[in-house]
Amino acid sequence: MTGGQNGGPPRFKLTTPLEPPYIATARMFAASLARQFDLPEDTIEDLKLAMSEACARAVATGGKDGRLDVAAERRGDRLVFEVVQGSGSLAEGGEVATDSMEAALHLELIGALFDDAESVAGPDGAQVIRFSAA
Amino acid sequence: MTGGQNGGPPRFKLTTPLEPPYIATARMFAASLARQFDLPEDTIEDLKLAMSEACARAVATGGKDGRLDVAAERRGDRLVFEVVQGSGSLAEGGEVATDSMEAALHLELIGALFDDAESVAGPDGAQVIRFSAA
Amino acid sequence: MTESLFVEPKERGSWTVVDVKGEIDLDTAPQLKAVLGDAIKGGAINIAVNLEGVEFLDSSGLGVLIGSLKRCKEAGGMLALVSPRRPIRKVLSITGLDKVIPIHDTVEEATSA
Amino acid sequence: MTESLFVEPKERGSWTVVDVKGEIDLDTAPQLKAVLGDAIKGGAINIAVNLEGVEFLDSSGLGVLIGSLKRCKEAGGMLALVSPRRPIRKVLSITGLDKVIPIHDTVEEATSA
Ligand SMILES: Nc1ncnc2c1ncn2[C@@H]1O[C@H](COP(=O)(O)OP(=O)(O)O)[C@@H](O)[C@H]1O
Ligand SMILES: Nc1ncnc2c1ncn2[C@@H]1O[C@H](COP(=O)(O)OP(=O)(O)O)[C@@H](O)[C@H]1O
Repeated sequence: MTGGQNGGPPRFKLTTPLEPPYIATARMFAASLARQFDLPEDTIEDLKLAMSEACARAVATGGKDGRLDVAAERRGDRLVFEVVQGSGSLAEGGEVATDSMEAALHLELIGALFDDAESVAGPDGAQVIRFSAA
Repeated sequence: MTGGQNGGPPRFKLTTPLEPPYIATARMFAASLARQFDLPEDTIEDLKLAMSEACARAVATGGKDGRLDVAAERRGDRLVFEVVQGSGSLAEGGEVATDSMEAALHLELIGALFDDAESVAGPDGAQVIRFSAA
Repeated sequence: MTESLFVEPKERGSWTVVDVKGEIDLDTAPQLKAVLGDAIKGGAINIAVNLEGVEFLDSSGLGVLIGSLKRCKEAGGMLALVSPRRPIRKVLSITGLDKVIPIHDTVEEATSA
Repeated sequence: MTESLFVEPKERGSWTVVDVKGEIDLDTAPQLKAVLGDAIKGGAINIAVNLEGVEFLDSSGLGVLIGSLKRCKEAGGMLALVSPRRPIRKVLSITGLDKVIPIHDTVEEATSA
């Protein structure tokens, strides 16, 4: 997801420390943008859940540079979200103990909520979870 | 306000297109962080108002690179916010017509709400409105 | 817009009551301006703006209220506010607008003034 | 934490009712885990988790509920959920947990089961 003044439409970004309290901030970020784009309330709830799972997984995989990085962009009639993941294995889990069932659930839930959900390599090599809603 | 992994405590950043709908997103960003830091509800309301005024002024002054840039950081027991301003005069106002009374009110209100409110030159030359709460 | 700003003018004797909801900022203030402007164009001279459902209001909203107050006064009428929440009372007080625009606790009180 | 997660266990016959409020995620799930764990350590074997006041719940919360269900069952008891909101019903259904954990509309229904 590139963009901004010189590369396509303006994009949205949120950065916080990679810590559990700010997962709520990321949910609010997603919900706020979704409201601006007039997405239905049910879809907003799905986005909050997918965002929460993607952020929990970012924490569990160690994230990148100690930051939780979330981006969003409008593409046509869709609102696309991206959450930067770490390269740590879920089993390692950093400081935050993540039970293996929960770890598996993160991606499963995101995929169940959004058909186009994918885990891709971002421009700088970091793994990114991407999903979109309309 | 510098920081991050290599320069002090982790910081918070929000970037959106420089457009009125996303002022609400900036307010919720401020409110969400303030809640995580356990600030009192009255202070959270003051922060929302100051943030809204600083963002409205960013829009009125043309902002920077078409983006609304908000940062926050914890410094000791205070939560510090910064909102990047444009170099445009308020009278010009870009596309968004800003009545002159309102324009004067932005800074006046922020100053009335937060004693330490200031308008300073940021590291890259951009003007920044800064205020903090505890 | 953030919250749908539902606005519904209704008549109460010589007063027009406008119920406002949601958050009023640079983005949504133009909607409030349009509704109050339409009411004034439609002949309303005494307008009670019911802020009970307003969760947020900044200087953009104050600008609309002041502008509409002016137009009501020019027409020989008045503009009053009803039941602003605490944070909104505070911004009205900081700016001194609470001395310029009457504030009432209920619509009844405002429209029987 | 985002929303204060107010949790208050109370007795209803052979059931312990735990009222939960706020948002349950990776940040706040440990609090829920602690409260349910304390109830179980205190002798509760049948626990009704009242989710009526819960605005959000993700897999971190589901993990706590499943873990607590297991512990209740091991003690010869049961764990039931009361009045989850629609989005929470959805996540329970997506994960198939609605087939594993009984869901009731009211505390009365849950505790008289
Ligand atoms: N991906 C995006 N993210 C955020 N804002 C966008 C995005 N794309 C467009 N916008 C904003 O929405 C407004 C309208 O967008 P655009 O699609 O270019 O025109 P229109 O919706 O009128 O066809 C513009 O002001 C633009 O800044
Ligand atoms: N400016 C800041 N912004 C956001 N989070 C911070 C900031 N400073 C510290 N933190 C986070 O808060 C936690 C505790 O911060 P710190 O002040 O270093 O320790 P403590 O509060 O235990 O004295 C750390 O995990 C750190 O990442």
